[in-house]
Amino acid sequence: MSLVAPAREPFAAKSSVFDLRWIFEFAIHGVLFVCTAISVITTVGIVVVLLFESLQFFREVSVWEFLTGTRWSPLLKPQHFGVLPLFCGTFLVAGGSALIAVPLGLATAIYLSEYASPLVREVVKPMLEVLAGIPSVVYGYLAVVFVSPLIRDTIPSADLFNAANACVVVGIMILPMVVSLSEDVLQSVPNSLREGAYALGANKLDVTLGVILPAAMSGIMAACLLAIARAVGETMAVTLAAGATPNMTLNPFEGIQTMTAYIVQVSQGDTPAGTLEYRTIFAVGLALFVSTLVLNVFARWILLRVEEKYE
Amino acid sequence: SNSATPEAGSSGRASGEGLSGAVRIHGSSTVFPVSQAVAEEFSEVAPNVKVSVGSAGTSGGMKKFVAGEIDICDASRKMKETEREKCTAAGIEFVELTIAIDGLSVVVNPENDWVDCLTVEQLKTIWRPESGETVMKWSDVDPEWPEEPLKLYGPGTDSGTFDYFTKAIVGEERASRADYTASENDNQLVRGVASDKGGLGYFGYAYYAENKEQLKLVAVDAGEGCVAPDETTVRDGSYKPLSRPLFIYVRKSSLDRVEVVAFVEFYIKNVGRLAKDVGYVPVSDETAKQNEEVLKKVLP
Amino acid sequence: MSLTNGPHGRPYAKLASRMFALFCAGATWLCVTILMLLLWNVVSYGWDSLSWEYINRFPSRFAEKAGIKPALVGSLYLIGLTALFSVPIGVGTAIYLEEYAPKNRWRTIVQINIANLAGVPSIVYGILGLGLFVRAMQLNRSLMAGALTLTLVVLPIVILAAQESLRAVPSTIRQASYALGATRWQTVWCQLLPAALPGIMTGVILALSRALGEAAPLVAIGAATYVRFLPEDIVNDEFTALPLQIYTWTDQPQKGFHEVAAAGIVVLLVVLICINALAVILRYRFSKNKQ
Amino acid sequence: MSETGSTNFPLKMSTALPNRAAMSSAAEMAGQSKKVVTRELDFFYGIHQALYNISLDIPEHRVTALIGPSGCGKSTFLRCLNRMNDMIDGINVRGEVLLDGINIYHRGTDVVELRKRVGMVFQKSNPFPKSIYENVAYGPRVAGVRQRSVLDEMVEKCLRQSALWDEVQNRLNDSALQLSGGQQQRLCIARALATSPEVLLMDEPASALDPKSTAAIEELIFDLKATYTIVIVTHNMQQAARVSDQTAFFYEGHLIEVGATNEIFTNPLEKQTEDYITGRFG
Amino acid sequence: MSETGSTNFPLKMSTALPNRAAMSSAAEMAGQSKKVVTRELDFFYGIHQALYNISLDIPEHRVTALIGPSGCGKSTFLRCLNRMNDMIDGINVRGEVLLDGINIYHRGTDVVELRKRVGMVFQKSNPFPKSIYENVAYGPRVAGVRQRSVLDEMVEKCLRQSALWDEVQNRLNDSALQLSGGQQQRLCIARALATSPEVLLMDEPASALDPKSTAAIEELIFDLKATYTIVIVTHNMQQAARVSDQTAFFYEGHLIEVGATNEIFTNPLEKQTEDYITGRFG
Ligand SMILES: Nc1ncnc2c1ncn2[C@@H]1O[C@H](COP(=O)(O)OP(=O)(O)OP(=O)(O)O)[C@@H](O)[C@H]1O
Ligand SMILES: Nc1ncnc2c1ncn2[C@@H]1O[C@H](COP(=O)(O)OP(=O)(O)OP(=O)(O)O)[C@@H](O)[C@H]1O
Ligand SMILES: [Mg+2]
Ligand SMILES: [Mg+2]
Repeated sequence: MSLVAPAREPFAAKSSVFDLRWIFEFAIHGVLFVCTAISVITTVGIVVVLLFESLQFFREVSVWEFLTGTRWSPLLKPQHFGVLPLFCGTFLVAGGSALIAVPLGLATAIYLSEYASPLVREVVKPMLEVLAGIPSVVYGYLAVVFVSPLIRDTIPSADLFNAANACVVVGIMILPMVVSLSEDVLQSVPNSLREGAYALGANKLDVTLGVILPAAMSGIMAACLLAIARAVGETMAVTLAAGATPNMTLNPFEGIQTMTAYIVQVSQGDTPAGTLEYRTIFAVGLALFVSTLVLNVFARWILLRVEEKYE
Repeated sequence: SNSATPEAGSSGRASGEGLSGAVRIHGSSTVFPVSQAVAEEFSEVAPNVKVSVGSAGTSGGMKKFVAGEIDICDASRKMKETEREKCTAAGIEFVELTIAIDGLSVVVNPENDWVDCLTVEQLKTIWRPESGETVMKWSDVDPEWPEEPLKLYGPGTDSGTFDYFTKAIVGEERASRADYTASENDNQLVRGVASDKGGLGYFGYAYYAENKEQLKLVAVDAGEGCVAPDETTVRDGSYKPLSRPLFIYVRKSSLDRVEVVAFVEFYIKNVGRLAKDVGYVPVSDETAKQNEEVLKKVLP
Repeated sequence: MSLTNGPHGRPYAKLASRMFALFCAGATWLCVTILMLLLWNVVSYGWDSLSWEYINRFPSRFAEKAGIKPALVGSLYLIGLTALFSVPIGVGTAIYLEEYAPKNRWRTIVQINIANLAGVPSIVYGILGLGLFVRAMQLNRSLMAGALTLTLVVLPIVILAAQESLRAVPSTIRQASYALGATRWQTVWCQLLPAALPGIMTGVILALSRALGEAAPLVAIGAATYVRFLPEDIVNDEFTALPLQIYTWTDQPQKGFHEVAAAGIVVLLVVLICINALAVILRYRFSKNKQ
Repeated sequence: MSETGSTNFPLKMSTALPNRAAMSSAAEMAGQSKKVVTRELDFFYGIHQALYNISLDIPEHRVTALIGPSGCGKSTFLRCLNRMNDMIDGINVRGEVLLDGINIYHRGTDVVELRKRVGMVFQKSNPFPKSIYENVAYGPRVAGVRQRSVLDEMVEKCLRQSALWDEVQNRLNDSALQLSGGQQQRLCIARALATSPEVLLMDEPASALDPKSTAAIEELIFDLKATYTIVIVTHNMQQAARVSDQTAFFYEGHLIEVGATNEIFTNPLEKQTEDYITGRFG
Repeated sequence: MSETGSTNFPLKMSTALPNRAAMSSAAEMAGQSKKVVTRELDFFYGIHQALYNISLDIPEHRVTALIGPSGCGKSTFLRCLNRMNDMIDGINVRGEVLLDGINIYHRGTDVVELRKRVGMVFQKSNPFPKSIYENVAYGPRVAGVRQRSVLDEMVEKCLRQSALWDEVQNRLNDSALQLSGGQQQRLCIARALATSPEVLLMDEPASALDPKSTAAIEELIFDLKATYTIVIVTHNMQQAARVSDQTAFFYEGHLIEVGATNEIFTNPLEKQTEDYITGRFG
C-alpha cells in the first residue's frame, strides 16, 4: 500500500454554475425558503384578516367607544360596543388563576429544583407534564361538573356561572406551565452561585431565598407572564365555566364573559355573517391578539435578558 | 319510543337500506333539536343517507336556501317577503310545512307567594334593556310586592327562545337587559330559579314539565286574562304571546331525489312524537293532515 | 470552637429552613394530588358509559344511546391531515432557519415572530381559519378547513421543537461534515436530520397531541357538532371531533350527557396516551438504531 | 515517545533567583503543626471511586498545592475538606478528615459551622448578582450579624486583605458583576475571608484569568498565608512552584507523592511525577 | 511575578536525545516548496479583529505547529485555510490565502472542492454516530463515489494509514462511538484522509487524550508528513517541539515569530515568545 496521495490536477478555483449539484442545492434552498415564508404569511394573515374585518367594524363603531365603553351587548338591543367588560372578565380570570397557580407553582418549582431527590424529580416532572397535556375542554368539563357545584355549595350566593369556577380550573391548567418554566429558570442559575453560598456557611433557606430566587426573579416573572398570557387566551374551559354575562366586576362569584368566550358564543350562534354583530368577533379577536402579544413579547424580552446574563 | 321507525320504508318508494345520498338541513337553532331528532331516527332506517343538520339561524339558513346550498331550511318564523322574492329570482320553488309549536314558560321560585300571573307589560318592565339599572327588586315592578332582590335566569343570546321572547315581550328581537344569568343549559336555569327565592326565569315548556315540583309556573296575561301554558292552550294559540309555530321549508327540486322524499315523509310522520320528546307541542291533527296534503301535491 | 454546636447568631435558622422545605414539598404533593383527583373523578364518572358500542355508535339525543364514533374518526382524520401539512412545512422551516438563513436581522425578526405565534391563543387561529379557509378558499366546514386551521395552530410548536433538536446536534458533527467536503444539503440530510430525528418526533407528537385536544379553533370555524355519518370526502363533508363532541355534551343540561362526556374524555385521553406511547417507542427504536 | 526520538525538557529549579516559597524546607515542614489531616480517605461518586486511600497532612500557615492531570481527583479531594461534596447525590466517603483533630465526617457535625471555618474559592469567580458590599457581607449576615457598623468594618477589612479596597471603595453599591474577571475573583476571596475562616481552599483560582490578574492573586495568596492555612489546586506547574510550600501530586485518584515544593519539582521520587512535571502528558 | 521572587524555568532543548523533527533546519525549510501561503491576512468576527496582517508560508510535506496563549487566534487562522470560518455569520476576511498559488478566497471558489483538498481534524474527536465504516466512507460518498468495492478499498487504505486497521478490522460495522477516545481521534484522521486531501489541518488533536493515545497520534503525524502537508495547533509546547518542523507563535492576533522549531524553542528572537515558552503566562 502506497502512502503517496494519488496525483490530481492542481486546485481549480472556480466551480461551474451549471453543475447539477449546485442546481439541486439551489432548489432545496428555495423549497425551504417557501416553508419559512408560510410561517411569516400566517402572521401577516392573522393581522390582515383581523384588521380588515375590524376596520369595517370600526367604520360603524368608533374606536373610542370600543375601547372605553363600559357596556358590551352587541347581540342585545340596544347595542353597546364597549369592550371593557370583556376585558375585565378576561383579566379577572387570568389574575385569579395566576393567584392560584403562581404561589403553588413557584413553591413546587423550588421544591423540584432545590430540594427534591433526582428520583422524585423524575417522577413528578412527567406527572406535571401530563397535567399540561390535558386538553382545555377537559378542564371545562371539570369546571361544570365538579368545581361549580362545589363553589355553589360553599358560597350559596355565588352566581350559577362565575369567574371563580374558571379561575380554579384555569389556575390548575396553567400550573404546570409555571412550574416547568420557573424550574428551568431556577436550574439555569449557575450552580457556582449555589456552591458559593453554601461554602460561606449558608443553609438551604438562605441560599434559596437569598441568592437563587433573587437571581432568578426576572425569569420567574417572565414565566408568570407567559402563563398569564396563556390564561388570557384560554377558551373552552372559560366558555363552559364563567358564563356569558359581560360584566364589569371584580367579584369572582359573579358571572362574567371573557373575550374568548364571546367569540365562541358568536361563532356558535345564529348571527349571520357580514353583519355588524358578526364583525364584533374580529374586533374582539384583534383586542385579544394584541393583549396576548404584548404579554408574550414582554415575557420573552425578559427571558432573553436572563439568558444573556448567564452566557 | 322508536316503535314508529320500521314503517318508514313502507311508503313504497324505496327501502331504507338501499337509500344513499345526502340531505342537507340548516337554519334555526330553535328547530334544530327537532330536525336532529328526526335525522337521528331516520338514520336508523336509512343508515347510508348522510343527513347533516346545521344551525346557522333562520336568516343564515335562508341565505343558504336561496343560494341552493341546502335542501331543507329550518325556520322559527315564516319566510319574509324579501326572502320569497329572492327565491323567485333564483328560481327556487319550495313548500312550507308547520312542524311544531313552541311555548315558553315563565317560572318563579315555589316560595314566591306574591306572583301567580304577570301581564305582558310587567314582563316587559322586568326584561327590557333600560331596566338593567332600575329594576333590581320585585318591589320595583309592583310596589306592593316585597323588596326581594330580583334574580333573572334565561337562555343564552344565541338561542331562538331568546330571540322569540324578546320579540314577543319587549317588542324588539334581542332587546333585553344584559345582567341576567344566561345559560344554554336549561337544567342550570331550573336549579337557579329553584334556589333563589327572588328568582324568575323563562324557558321551553318541556323543562317546566320535567321539574314541576321545584318550580312555580306563572300565567301570562296578554290583555285577555291570565292563561297558563299547557298543551291545549299552546296548541290553540290562547297562550299568548309566548307560543309560536315552527316551520321547515323544503326545496321542490330536491324532491327529485328519493332520499330527500323519504326523509321528508319520515319527518312528517314522526315529528308529532319527536317534537314532544324535545319539549315542543305537537301540531294539531288538522295541521298534520294539511302538511300531508301539501306534500302529496308536490311529490311526483 | 467545636464543630457540633457553634455559637449561632440565628437560633431559629434551622427550624425556618425546615419549615420552608416542608411548605415547598407540600405544594408539590398538592399539585400531584390534584392531578390524581381530577383523573380519578373523570374516569369514575365516565366508566359506566364506556363500552364497545359507545365507541362504535353515532351520537344521539338520548344520553344512553350516544356514541362517539364520528368524533373519534373525525379526530383521527384531523390529526392525520394536520401531520401531513405541518410536519414538512415545520421541519423545512426549522432547517431553513437553523442551517440556511443568514443570521441577520430578518432571521431574528422571523424567529421572534414564530416564538410569538406559539403564544397566540388558538381561537385567534380559528378566526383566521374562518376568514381564510372557510370563507376565502371556500372550503366550508370540511375536514380540510379544520386541518389547515389546526396546522396553523401547531406549526410554531413543530418549528420550535425541530429547531431545538437541530441546534442540539453537536456543532462538531456539522463541522466534521463540512470539513469533509459535504454540501449544505448533504450535511443536513445525512447527518443533522438523522441525529435530530428523535427530538423532532417528540416535538411533532407534542404538536399533534395539542391538535387532538383543540376545540376552540374548530368552534370558531363552525365545525358541526352533530354528525351522524363518517367523513368520506375531506373537502366537502362536515365533520366533528372528540373535543368538540365533549364540549357539546358538557354543555347539555342532562346529567346523563355529563357521564357520556366523561367517557368521551377517557377516550380522548386514551388516544393521547397512545400517541405519546408511540413517540416513546419510536424514539427508543431510533436511538437503538443509532448505537 | 522516546522511540520516535522526541525532545525532553527536564525542569530545573533556577538557582539564580531567590525562591521565597522554597525557603520553607521539608525539614521545617515536618515541625509545622498540622491543621488538616486526612486518614485513608476513599471517595465514591456512586460506584465510581474517585479517591483511593488518601492520607495527607496539611500544615498550618502554609500553602499546599495539589497538582495532577485532569480528572485525577484534585477537586474532589479539596471539596472533601469542607464537605461541599455533600451536595452531590449518591456519594460515599470512607476514612477520616480531621480539622484540628476533630473528624468532620463525624455524625452530628454542623456542616454550616464547618464551612464557615473552612472557606472556599472556586475556579470561576462566582459573585452573587448583588452589590459588592452585599457580596462580602453575605457570610456574616447568614451567620446572624445584623449590626450595620460591624458589617461595614468587616467588609472593609476583608476587601483590604484581598487587595481590592482601593479599587472598589467608592462603588461598594455597584453590582459585583461589573467588576473585571480578576477583581471578581479577588472579591470572591474577600467574601470567603469575611466568615473568618481558618483554612482557605482554592480550586484553580487563577486559571480563568489573564496574566496580570493571575500575578495579583498569587501575590495575595502569599500575603494571606500568614493568617490562613491555604490549599490550592492548580494546573499550572510554574504557579504551584511559585506560590506553594508543599506540593501533592495526584494521579487517577491516588496520592502519588507529597513533599516540599522545591524537592518535588527538582527531585521527584516517582517516575509518574517526573513524567507529569516534564510535560509528558496532559 | 519576579518581584515576589518566583522561580523561572527556562526551557532548554535536550541534546542527549536525537530530535528527528529538528533535523529539518531553517536552511532546508527555505528550499522547500510552499504549499499554502497567506498574505497580509486580516480576519474579523463582526467588528472584533481576530487576526492582524498574517503572512505565513507553509512548506509542503512538513509539519507546521501553531502555538500561543488561549484566544490568540490559532484556531481562527487554521480555519481560514479551508474556509471553515465561512459558516460563521458576520465574518470578514482581508488579504490572500494561496493554495498551490491560487487564492482560495477568490470569488467563485468551489468551497466544497477546497475542503476535500484541505482536510481537517478537530480538537475533540467528532465521529458521526454511525458505523466505523460509514464514518470513513462519508467523504467519498458525498463526493459521489457509489461503488462498494472502491469504498471498501478506500476505507481499508485510510484506516491502515491512520494505524487503526488492526484494531477495528473485525468490527467495521460497530458504532464509532464505541471506540476509545484515542481510537476515535485516529478514526477522524482516517476520515479526513479518505477525501485524499493534500493539506491536513489539526486543531489540538491530542489535547483531550491520555498519554498513550497522544503518543500514538504524534507518531502518526510523523508518518503522515511524507504524504501530506500538516498544520497543527497545540497548547503543549513539548508536543510542538516533538512533532513539528516549523513553529509559528501567535499572540493576540499577531504572528509574533515563525521559524524552524528547534530555533524557536532554543533561541527565540522575541521577548514575548520566550515568556510564553518559559511558562510566564497562560
Ligand atoms: N459529580 C460527579 N459525579 C460523578 N463523577 C464525578 C463527579 N465529579 C467528578 N467526577 C469524576 O471524579 C473524577 C475526579 O474528578 P475531579 O473533578 O476531582 O478531577 P480534577 O482533578 O479536579 O480534574 P480537573 O483538573 O479537570 O478539574 C473524574 O473521573 C470525574 O469524572
Ligand atoms: N465565532 C466567534 N465569534 C466571535 N469571536 C470569536 C469567535 N470565535 C473566536 N472568537 C474570538 O477570536 C479570538 C481568537 O479565537 P481563537 O478561537 O482563534 O483562539 P485560539 O488561539 O484558538 O484559542 P484556544 O487556544 O483557546 O483555542 C478570541 O478572542 C475569540 O474570543
Ligand atoms: Mg477540578
Ligand atoms: Mg482554538
